[in-house]
Amino acid sequence: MAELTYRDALNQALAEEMARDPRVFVMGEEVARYNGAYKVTQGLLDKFGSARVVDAPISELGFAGLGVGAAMMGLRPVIEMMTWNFAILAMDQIVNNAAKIRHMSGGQLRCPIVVRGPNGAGGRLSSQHSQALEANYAHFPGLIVLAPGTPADAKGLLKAAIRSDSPVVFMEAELLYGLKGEVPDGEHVVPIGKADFKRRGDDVTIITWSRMVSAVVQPAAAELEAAGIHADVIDLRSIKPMDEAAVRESVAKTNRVVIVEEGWGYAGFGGHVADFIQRECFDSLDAPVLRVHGHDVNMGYAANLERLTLPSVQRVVAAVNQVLYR
Amino acid sequence: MAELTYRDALNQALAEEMARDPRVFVMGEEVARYNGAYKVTQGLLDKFGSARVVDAPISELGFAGLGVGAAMMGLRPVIEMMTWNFAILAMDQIVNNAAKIRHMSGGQLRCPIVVRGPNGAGGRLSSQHSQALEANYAHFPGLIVLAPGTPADAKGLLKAAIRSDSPVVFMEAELLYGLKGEVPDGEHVVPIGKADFKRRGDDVTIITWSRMVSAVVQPAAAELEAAGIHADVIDLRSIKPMDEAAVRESVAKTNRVVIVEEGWGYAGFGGHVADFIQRECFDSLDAPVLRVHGHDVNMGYAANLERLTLPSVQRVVAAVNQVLYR
Amino acid sequence: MQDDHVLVGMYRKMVLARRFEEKAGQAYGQKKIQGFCHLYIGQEAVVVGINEALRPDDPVMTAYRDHVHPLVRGADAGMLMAELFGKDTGYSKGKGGSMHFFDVEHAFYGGYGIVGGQIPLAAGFAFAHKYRNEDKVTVCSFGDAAANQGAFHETFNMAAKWKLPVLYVVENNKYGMGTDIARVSAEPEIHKRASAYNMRGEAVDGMDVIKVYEKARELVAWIRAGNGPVLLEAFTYRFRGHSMSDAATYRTKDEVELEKQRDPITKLKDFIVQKRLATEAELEAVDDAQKKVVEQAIAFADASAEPPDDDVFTHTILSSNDEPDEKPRQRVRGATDVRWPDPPKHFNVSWELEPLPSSPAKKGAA
Amino acid sequence: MQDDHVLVGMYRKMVLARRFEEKAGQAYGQKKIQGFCHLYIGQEAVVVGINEALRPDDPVMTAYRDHVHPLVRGADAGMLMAELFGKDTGYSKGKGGSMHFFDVEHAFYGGYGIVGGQIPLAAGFAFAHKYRNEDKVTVCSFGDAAANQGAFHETFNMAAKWKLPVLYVVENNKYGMGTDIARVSAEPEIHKRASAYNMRGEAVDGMDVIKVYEKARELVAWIRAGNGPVLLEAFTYRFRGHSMSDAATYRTKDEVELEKQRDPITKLKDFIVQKRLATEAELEAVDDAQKKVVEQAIAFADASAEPPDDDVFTHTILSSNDEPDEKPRQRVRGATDVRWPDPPKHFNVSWELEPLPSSPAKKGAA
Ligand SMILES: Cc1ncc(C[n+]2csc(CCOP(=O)(O)OP(=O)(O)O)c2C)c(N)n1
Ligand SMILES: Cc1ncc(C[n+]2csc(CCOP(=O)(O)OP(=O)(O)O)c2C)c(N)n1
Ligand SMILES: [Mg+2]
Ligand SMILES: [Mg+2]
Repeated sequence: MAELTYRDALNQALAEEMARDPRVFVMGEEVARYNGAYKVTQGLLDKFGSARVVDAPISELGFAGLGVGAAMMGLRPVIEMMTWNFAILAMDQIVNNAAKIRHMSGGQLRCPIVVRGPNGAGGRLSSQHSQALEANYAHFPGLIVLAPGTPADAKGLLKAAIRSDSPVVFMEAELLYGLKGEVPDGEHVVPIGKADFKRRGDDVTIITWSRMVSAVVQPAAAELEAAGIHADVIDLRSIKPMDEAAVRESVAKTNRVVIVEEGWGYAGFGGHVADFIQRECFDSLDAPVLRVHGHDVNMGYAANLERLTLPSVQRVVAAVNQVLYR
Repeated sequence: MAELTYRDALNQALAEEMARDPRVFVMGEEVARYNGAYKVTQGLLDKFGSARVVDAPISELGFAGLGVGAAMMGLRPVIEMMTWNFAILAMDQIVNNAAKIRHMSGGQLRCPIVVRGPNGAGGRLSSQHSQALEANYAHFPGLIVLAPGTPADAKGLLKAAIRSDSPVVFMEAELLYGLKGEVPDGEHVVPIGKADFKRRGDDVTIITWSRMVSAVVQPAAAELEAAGIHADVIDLRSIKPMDEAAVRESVAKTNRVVIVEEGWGYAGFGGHVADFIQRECFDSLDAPVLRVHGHDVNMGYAANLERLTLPSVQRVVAAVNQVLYR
Repeated sequence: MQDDHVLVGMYRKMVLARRFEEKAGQAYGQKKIQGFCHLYIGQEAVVVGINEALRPDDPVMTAYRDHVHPLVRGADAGMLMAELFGKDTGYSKGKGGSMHFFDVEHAFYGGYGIVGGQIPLAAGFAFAHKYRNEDKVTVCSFGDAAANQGAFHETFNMAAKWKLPVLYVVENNKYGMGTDIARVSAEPEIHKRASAYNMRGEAVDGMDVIKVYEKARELVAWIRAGNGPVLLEAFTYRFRGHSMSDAATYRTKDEVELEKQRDPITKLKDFIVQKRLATEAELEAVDDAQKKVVEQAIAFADASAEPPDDDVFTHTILSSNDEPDEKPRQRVRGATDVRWPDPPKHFNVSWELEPLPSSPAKKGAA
Repeated sequence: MQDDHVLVGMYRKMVLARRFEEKAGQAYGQKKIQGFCHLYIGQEAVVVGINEALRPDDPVMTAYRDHVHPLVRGADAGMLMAELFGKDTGYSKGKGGSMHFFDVEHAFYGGYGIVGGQIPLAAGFAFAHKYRNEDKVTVCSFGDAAANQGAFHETFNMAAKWKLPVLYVVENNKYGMGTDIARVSAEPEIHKRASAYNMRGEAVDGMDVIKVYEKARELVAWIRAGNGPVLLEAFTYRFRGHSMSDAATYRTKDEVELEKQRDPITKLKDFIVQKRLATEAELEAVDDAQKKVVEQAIAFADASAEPPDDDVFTHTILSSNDEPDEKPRQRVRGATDVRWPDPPKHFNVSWELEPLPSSPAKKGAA
């Protein structure tokens, strides 16, 4: 067990999986000689050579599709998108090919690809560069969608993703790359579809994922704790499939839920979670499920506009107080 | 008032708006000489000439972006996507440019574009051609999303869309083009953001939109009526903005809700509606909000697979019975 | 190239293809086939000529006009027809239908419905082969109109830069749906676009199977030798509409009639007979045999059952990595001779995709 | 072209640009500017030379390296700086920041962050002008690496086919972020790709503002005359890293030093002095004046307030069609002379984009 940054945890996962399996290769913009726009692929070119760590042109649609084809031929591509904002250009290959190959071929083929990169706001980057897009991919059958919030999960889930024979959309967060945490050495694989209880409490369930775990929910839960309110904090980690059992179990106990996500509320993934809970835990609920999410607006560049658009500790605390009718 | 098909109602809206305003032009694949892949643009080339009805190459990203630029320069483009499945290739231009121009420019510019075409299953077309994608677009701030379910709304909403100074994603349905209905002549503009009560009843609220209105919900409601169950049927028509007042009003009365959509359930738009209801009408609900949606699978070509994947009258009736605890 | 055997073999395949497509067209009229259905009638020389130049393990893929590509590689005609009928005995268990044929056993990798969407996949195949140091050549067809997709541009740049072993074949049948390619393409001769990537581009008369075969043989050898990708443009023509619902009124009768005089099957037949490589009677026997194959295919498809209802939920995503792949001929016909690709899990990557510059001061000022 | 006035004017603009960017770089170091910030230092000759060949109402757009494009068109330096500082007095009220400058008054239409994303927009601008029978020429810049985006291909095909009046300028500064364009582009001389669309492609030394101006004047006139689009490649170099966070270690010091010897400002200065169009002293006065402009810009931005918190909710979508457009200089400076585009609502579309074929039998067999 070592203390690593989220970035280095991802790097370790890549290096270990590449060493373990020659079929794994990494392709994306600036991943090789530049060692990654966010340095996630640091040192990989030197270790594994230019066929396994490939600098691509700025052709997201093209190299995503190339990855899908390579996966169909038995390789295990890890395609880095510099950010998920740019991957919208590649979405057709991800949702129309990767997600459908097995089905269209009637089970003859599989597509073990991972498409990964940072998702969400990066810090004063304005609207085109600050989008959290997990809901869009979670909507498509045929894809697994992961969004780790800690260094340990970053490593463990990326290893699981690379080993998955189904295609995985892997969403990191630029503002998490510097986050430090304990990361198990070596063979640390986090199962897909398992949530993680970050904190146990009986008063309220707070469900979240990715950057919101450490940036907003944990500080809010600490503040609530100090005020005598004990929260069950669930880090979903896996957006699709979602750990329904963990959610059920917690809601049955607390009867009150707040869902926190960085992205927009309208047709956001939190709505899916809320719908699940109201449907499956209807009789347990003592209050409506509330949501804290990024406002449904384009992100402004100005410091105050960005800060006010994103979820905050206060908004989470307020929502918890509201579901507790305090 | 004349009886028209949904197709001809759209055609009428286009012809009327083009006659009214020279800034309106239509561009897309096969829209001009071929008169439209689904004949929605029939006759327009003859009436308006080749600069106003333009056959584009198969370059969805390119001509969607061209439309955005033309809109910024003061024209009012109507960009036809042969289907929304193909528009995934153009999504970047729709969500990163059209939806953000006004914001990025700090209000200096507006982008009065309509991107329209059929959405959802077309009848035995397998997975790449059978996707209902409204949730994906509804998620992005900056866009209006419309999905008419009747010929009258097709005309009235398309006219409203063309006159809107904000960008509109306009989702038709291939299987609706032949649907007939009464359509008001001339100046018939349906306001954006207003739902339509298709049927009034006190026992249950059924919320739906687009093809599900006539294909599944109306027959189900008739069947329920015969069994003595009276449904309030809400056709949202406008996915974003959504008519929250209509939903509130109905739920306050019926206390039970079923949401019906053609697309996938996971992170689907119905989840958003369910979340809204559980949050805003919590005390009115006597049962969990249930959803009937396309199964979360890729669409098969075989007749039985397609039929079983899509929502059916029986599934709606069963869900209504369930919320009524019958 | 005057190899009787090859010529008669190609003749047989073209006739099989023609008969298959005609019957599929009829079955569509009878509503046994529904949805979209794009026939290849008129274009047979392209696929047959190229296929003849390939090894059986060279992967092939194309767009939605995909019935003939697997058929001439040896796919089971009955199981292809069953797929068109949406039956359980189809190659994709009725999930794919007309646009999504897949026969991995015969290295046919689909059948894609998004115009241009298969172009990057083929580069990925070729990447994998180079990566594993295999000498396969991937062949990827697409239509003239697909050449205006961004995927064409992005992929060709990578394929050329990385010298990927792939033969791109643009089947230029002059139209994309109802639109004459010259109306929407600033460069209607697609192979000329290869120069934008410093890539080899060639053209061939796609109505002449011998010319296609010879050109393909040359190019496939060149690619297999490690020279990089090629864009081959085959000028051809579809005798029918774009799909079953297209009356094709955008073309004049005269135009179509003139093109039909270049029917690739008649042309090869005349050549074979003239050169006395086979007699008319021998060729008629070939014709009859193909008709039977197709009739049996129809009968097989007719007699087959729909997929089980529970198949709605299978194959969208793997239940686990242990879920086996479906081997259609084994499943349906009980075949025991199905070869299935089994790429190595352990190997050495010796490819230097981009050798490092020897010195850091790699370039002076321009 | 030996027009003192023009040359000294271009000198002034290049110096203004350089000083503005240097100060922006400093302000970034002081965290007054955050996020991404891409400087144009070294490339000034491209934007200044082209701008000089344009009418004030010819629309201009570019990627995220966009500070200088509006500045040399006459945008208010203080309001540009305020946008960088995220202040209410910025052109976009602090919503856009460095990557999204917009100054409609001076026909500068953005500032786009998705590589290649502005390329189709410019074709739409040109389409609108042709549609309304206006003789404006749209200018759209992008980087060398953007030429590998599908949008480049799809748009160029349409622009060429429809003869749209647009000048595309590829600012080839040899790198896309850390990647030498020759490493990822099978054709590193981007203008050569124009031939794939039967479109005019040209190259120019982008470190020589006089050459750029002369070439642009020729091309703009050619485009305005209705001959269709042109791709102009300006070979240039950025003296700084890709953005403020890039140390640019992928380039050798030697390389950068050599390039700096081609500094476009020094070059023009030497020329002017040599030809005695102005004295060193006169040019120094110009320098000083620009420094002052930029100092005042900084002071203005510093003194400005953040946007009101409620602005979070404005301008994502129009509240109604009646919502007025923001006119930044009027709002911020109270200017009463703001020209604002007011395209006609009623006009006749006389453009025949694609004349109908005279006879239905428009083509014979090929
Ligand atoms: C991205 C995309 N856009 C549009 C379509 C609809 N469409 C299907 S086939 C076709 C024409 C393609 O023509 P071409 O590439 O020449 O192939 P051909 O049909 O002639 O073989 C079109 C527009 C599609 N399937 N995908
Ligand atoms: C579609 C997309 N992919 C990736 C990026 C990240 N990115 C920003 S600038 C850049 C390099 C662009 O280089 P070039 O086009 O040559 O312009 P330059 O910065 O040299 O002016 C990259 C990869 C992006 N913004 N958009
Ligand atoms: Mg074609
Ligand atoms: Mg560059």
